[in-house]
Amino acid sequence: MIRQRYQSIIIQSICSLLIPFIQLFAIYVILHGHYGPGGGFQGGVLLAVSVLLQRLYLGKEVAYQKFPPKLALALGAVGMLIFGLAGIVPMAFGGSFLDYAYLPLPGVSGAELRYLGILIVELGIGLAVFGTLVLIFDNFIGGRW
Amino acid sequence: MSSLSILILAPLLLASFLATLVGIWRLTWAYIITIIGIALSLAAASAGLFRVLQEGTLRHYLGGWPPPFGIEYVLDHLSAFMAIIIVFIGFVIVIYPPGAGLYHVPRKGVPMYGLVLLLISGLIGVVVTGDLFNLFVFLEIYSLASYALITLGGNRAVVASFRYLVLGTIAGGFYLLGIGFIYFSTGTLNMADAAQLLPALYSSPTVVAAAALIVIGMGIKLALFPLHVWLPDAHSYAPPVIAAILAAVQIEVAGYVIVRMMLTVFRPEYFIEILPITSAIGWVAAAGIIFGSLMAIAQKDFKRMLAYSTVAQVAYVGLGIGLANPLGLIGGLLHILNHAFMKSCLFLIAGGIRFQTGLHEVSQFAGLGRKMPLMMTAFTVAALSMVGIPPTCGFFSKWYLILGSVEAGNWVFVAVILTSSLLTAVYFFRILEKLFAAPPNDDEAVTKATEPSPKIVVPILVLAIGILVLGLINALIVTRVLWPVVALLPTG
Amino acid sequence: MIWQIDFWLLVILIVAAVTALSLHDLLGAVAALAAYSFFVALLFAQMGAIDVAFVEATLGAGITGVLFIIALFLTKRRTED
Amino acid sequence: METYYSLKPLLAVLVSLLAVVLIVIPNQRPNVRESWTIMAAVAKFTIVLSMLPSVLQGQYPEITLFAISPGISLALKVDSLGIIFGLSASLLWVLASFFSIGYVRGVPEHKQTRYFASFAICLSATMGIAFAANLLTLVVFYEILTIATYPLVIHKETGAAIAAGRRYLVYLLTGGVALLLALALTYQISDSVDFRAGGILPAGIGKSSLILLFILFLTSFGVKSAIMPMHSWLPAAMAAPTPVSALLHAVAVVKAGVFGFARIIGFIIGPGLLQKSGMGDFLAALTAITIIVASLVALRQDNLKMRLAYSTVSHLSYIVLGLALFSPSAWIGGLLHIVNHAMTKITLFFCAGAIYVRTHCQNVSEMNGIGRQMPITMSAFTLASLGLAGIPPINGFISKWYLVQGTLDVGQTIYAATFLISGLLNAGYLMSIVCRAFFRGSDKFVKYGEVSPSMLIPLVLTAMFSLLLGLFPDQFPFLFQLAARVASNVLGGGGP
Amino acid sequence: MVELFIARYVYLMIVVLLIIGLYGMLGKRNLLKKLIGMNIFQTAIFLFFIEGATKAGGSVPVIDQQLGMAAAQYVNPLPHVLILTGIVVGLALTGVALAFILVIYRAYNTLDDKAIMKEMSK
Amino acid sequence: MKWFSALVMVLLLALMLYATSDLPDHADPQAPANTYVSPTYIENSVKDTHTPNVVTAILADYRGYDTLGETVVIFAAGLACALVLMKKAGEKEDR
Repeated sequence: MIRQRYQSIIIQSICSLLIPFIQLFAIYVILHGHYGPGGGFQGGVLLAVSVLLQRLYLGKEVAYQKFPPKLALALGAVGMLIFGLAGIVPMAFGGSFLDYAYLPLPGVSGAELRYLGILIVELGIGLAVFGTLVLIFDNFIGGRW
Repeated sequence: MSSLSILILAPLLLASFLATLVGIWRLTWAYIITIIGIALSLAAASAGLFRVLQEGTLRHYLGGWPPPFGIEYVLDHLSAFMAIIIVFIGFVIVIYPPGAGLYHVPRKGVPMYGLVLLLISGLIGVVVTGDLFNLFVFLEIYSLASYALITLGGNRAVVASFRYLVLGTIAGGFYLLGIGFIYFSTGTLNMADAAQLLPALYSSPTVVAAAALIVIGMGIKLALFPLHVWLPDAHSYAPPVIAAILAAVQIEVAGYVIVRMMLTVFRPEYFIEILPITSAIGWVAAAGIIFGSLMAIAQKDFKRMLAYSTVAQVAYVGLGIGLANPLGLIGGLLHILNHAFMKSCLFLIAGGIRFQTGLHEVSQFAGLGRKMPLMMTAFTVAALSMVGIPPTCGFFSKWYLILGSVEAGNWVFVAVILTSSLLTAVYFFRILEKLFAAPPNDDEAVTKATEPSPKIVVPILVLAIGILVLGLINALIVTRVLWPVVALLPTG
Repeated sequence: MIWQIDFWLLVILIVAAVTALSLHDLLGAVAALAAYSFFVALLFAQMGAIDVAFVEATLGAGITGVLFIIALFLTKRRTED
Repeated sequence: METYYSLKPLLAVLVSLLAVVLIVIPNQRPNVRESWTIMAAVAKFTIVLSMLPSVLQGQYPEITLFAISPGISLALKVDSLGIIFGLSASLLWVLASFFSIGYVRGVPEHKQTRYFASFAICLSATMGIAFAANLLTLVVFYEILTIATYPLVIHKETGAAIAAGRRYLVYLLTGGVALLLALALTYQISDSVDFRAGGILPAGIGKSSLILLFILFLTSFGVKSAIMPMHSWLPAAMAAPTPVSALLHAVAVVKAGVFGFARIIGFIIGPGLLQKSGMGDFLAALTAITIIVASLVALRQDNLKMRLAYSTVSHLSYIVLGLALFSPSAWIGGLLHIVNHAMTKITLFFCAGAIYVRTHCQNVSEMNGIGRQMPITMSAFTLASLGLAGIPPINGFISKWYLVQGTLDVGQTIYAATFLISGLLNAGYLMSIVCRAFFRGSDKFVKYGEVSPSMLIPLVLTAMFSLLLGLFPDQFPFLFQLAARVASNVLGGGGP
Repeated sequence: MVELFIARYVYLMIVVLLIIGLYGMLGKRNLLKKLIGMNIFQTAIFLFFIEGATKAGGSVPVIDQQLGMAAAQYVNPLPHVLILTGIVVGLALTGVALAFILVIYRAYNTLDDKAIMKEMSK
Repeated sequence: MKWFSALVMVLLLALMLYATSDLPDHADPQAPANTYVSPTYIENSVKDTHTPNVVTAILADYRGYDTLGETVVIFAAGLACALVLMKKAGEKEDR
């Protein structure tokens, strides 16, 4: 379906300009989740969209070199691992599963620690969603490993 | 507070992430991690069962937030019982060689191990959670994983899986609506908390509809007749290992949810007296038992026959729920355990036969009994257990179900159970006759057949021995594990 | 909170849903579905659930639509029902 | 009547299961395999015999293994009734093992490992039935027996054998589910399934549930003891090899059914309740009809084994009729007939097997003059025939005597007449064979001689036993003692 | 009457949507149409939850220091969380189902349920 | 099939109408859902987690485990798509 580079130079340049901004916005959305609408899911989706856009205008071959499909799966798994570890690490320090108050971060405690815990988890979610959506997309357009 | 309940689940989840990650580069490592993860989980589940037997219910507040604000994990007798069945069957499934268990191993097995682990962890999550919505999430996890795994059986399996997905989504949607009604009536999602608040609202149409929606949704998942339409295709086209775990534990988990709703969230009296839910389930299940058995007799393909047999066997669980007295429910719950062992054993045997000879139709099996004595002995044990011959475990679930039906004075159920024993005997002895007595056909597949490698035979034998052992120790299971579960039910 | 907004949005939703199901051109149906999702997102926002609205707009209307369209390109566009 | 803890009942059951393992392992070496069979048989008989003295003194060995269902244990107890059955079955296994070896090598049969293994399982199950201390244990072993017999029935793997196997399964599994339901009902009604002389059902039980329970028991045990109209599997199952027919269809399987009746009538329902509800009369009538009809049918059979099968059908009903009369003498007669019929009938089957191995001849009409070629075999046959017909010096006479006496005790002369008529019919269908064998000439059998000793000796031994039991009943007082004690316990309402 | 209508109409319309979705899943033969129906069905359930979370006079559940922390000031946030989960689950299901559709089309060259059945029974 | 699905829909319609008849009114502040558990989140989220967005606080902390499950769902979907659509060796690149 998406074989080669999209031929129109306008679209190419607009997309290549747009992508960093989308990614920046995505990261903002992830980090801003504490204060307003946003968070891991939305940010992850936006990140994925940026990569999808790249796939679309660069064509599969080039885009796969820039962002290999394996990396998507790896990122997804890493995101899940971050989330899982955020759950399991507090248990090693005497808390419940996902009890951020027991995260072993020196210098912060109580609500601050929970704040950070939420941030970590949101990052994990973002990575996982990002990786997984790119993975789904790659598989749909017939990607190879 | 005890972390054992989450420790059953956490290794599975972490192992699935890790297995996916390392599987991108080295498939062997993924396999090793899978086995380690599930072994750890098995250890935790065993420890959990022992702790529960000694100390009673174990609770774990996830995130440290007490219910009803946070999510609670509850490991009581029922969930510990289910958890150990699930993990044990999962363990056997995982150590069964993929070459025999799947028709073709994906070129890179990366997603497969992860999905198998997610399937098992989803089932565990449903079983140990004490939160209504959390249950939904894990329900979807295991459903999604099973949809995907069924497709390993080829193109037909994909179609079957798609239909299962559509129906499964309806089931999930109904469940979600049901808990929505409960939530908006009570304001809580915690099961124990809802159980406190619901009695005041029992006459409310909303709560009635919630109960009905949840039971219908779970009835679809449980493949309760006439909602079973997805099951025969899905289970017969799925590769044997996957069919084994689906038939053995995946659908029974839906039965668990109904039991949980009946015992914990709503009071049993509500399901029995105020709403005629249990008797409806019972009658539907009775019809399903007969229907499934008859359809199984009509099948030529071995796995398809097993799939229809699952429709019948799962209805035994439904019948146990329908009886709603202690002995009947014990029979139903015990049948979950027994059926898990019997059906997974049979599906693994189907896989072994197909791997070794390429045969899948019953009529072609003539003469295999001599060629694969060990496998066929295991098959005989499992078949006898399905028929309900003592001292195999299958006898005892029927025994309790009959006791329950007699106690309830429900002679139709008694007749159904007894009739279905005979019908089951028809379709299993037909195969036994073929295997051992019929003149072997000259098919090259049969004449050249040999006993498969120990890797295939050992898991099957473990299950077959398990069938016998469970039969002998069933009193222990019933008195120690299941009596506390059904103690809530009204007797007589 | 003006109830008429909710009401008309819901009416639009029903129209969009029926359209999505009745169109014989699948691309049109998918477009109707995307519109439906978008209006659902609007309704969510109107009901005070901005987070959900955001997710519905990105996931429901965005990604789902994209996936549907890819699937459409790889299969058939017309249908008998 | 005391019980004491002993491992022996368990050993008696397990020894043949152990033999199964040992039989299966040396798959390709017949001698090793068969020596295991013999050793297990001898060991089993020794164990059972060693329990006899204490049982005679009223000390019952008992072992409770573990709870198999809450409140019900898997328990074995050797009481007077059980040891009668156990003793005869285990003794005859020894002889049948020797005979089997001769038979399977003489024919020769295929799949001998499966054959011997199933045989051993059957005997385990039979011992379990004999020594079961409660109904659930009995049911467990009963079903095992049903299933383990199936491979023996279909052993020949011909179309007829498979059809017979199907019929066997249909009948026996139906009986099995009826038994399961009866078990559940019993448990529900009386909260216990332990055997107790005089019955465990509460006296206040409703009549309809009593009748239902009885009908269920009648279906389940009636199938196995081939009471008409549930008998048709037994003649069909004669498709099995002859030693199987001999042991299983004269001793183990069908006698398990009869033994089940003894347990049900005496130890579960209780004679009192049965009599009161009229079900006893019903059972007696049914069995009386079976006796006569089966004898008549037997007369018309040309196939020797079929003729013997119908004879078995008839004689099983003797025993059940005896049990259903509720008179001590009839009970004693019935219980003695378990042993006596086993001895004589197994002799007849052995003879049929010997004839088959030697001449491949199955039909009575072809047996003219065979007596001159196989004199020992046919002498034993004659002896056993006389015994079955109830001619005095042979053991069959004794049990029949008591049975008739029992009918007269309770004033049921019609049943006395039944026994006498059936005796005549017996003589008719069996002695006609003897006549053909000895007094009709034929040159067909000139070249045949006697069978090999491993077959000949067992059949001579069983014939001699029949004769000894008949000639010197005083030398075997324990049988009478045991039967009399069971009768007095059950009917007198005494202890266990 | 109008009061009652205002109090109830959202539920009614959501039920209508639910039924439309269910019709799409069960009554339509084209697999993609079934999926569209599935999306409508799920969204109707989500709407039901969000509708239940509304509160007269409640605002967006982001704590505003000026508004204070009184619970009555904000709409109920819990259903929002549940529905976030629900939407993601719905996307996951749709994605997987679309993947199935691609495979089915490759194998049978049609998306019509009946035609596929016919092909399969061959 | 047609009449069956029609029947199912009619039954569901009846059930839903029956059920909704007793639900709390639209936007009722006194509804149980609005008064029982959720106020605690609103009142405590800033104190407990320093997160003004209550939805995020619930999503990632109070009910973080649900979110783990939800992320696992989408992860599973990714794996499922990979499993279903993964090309076997030697297969054509595209349709």
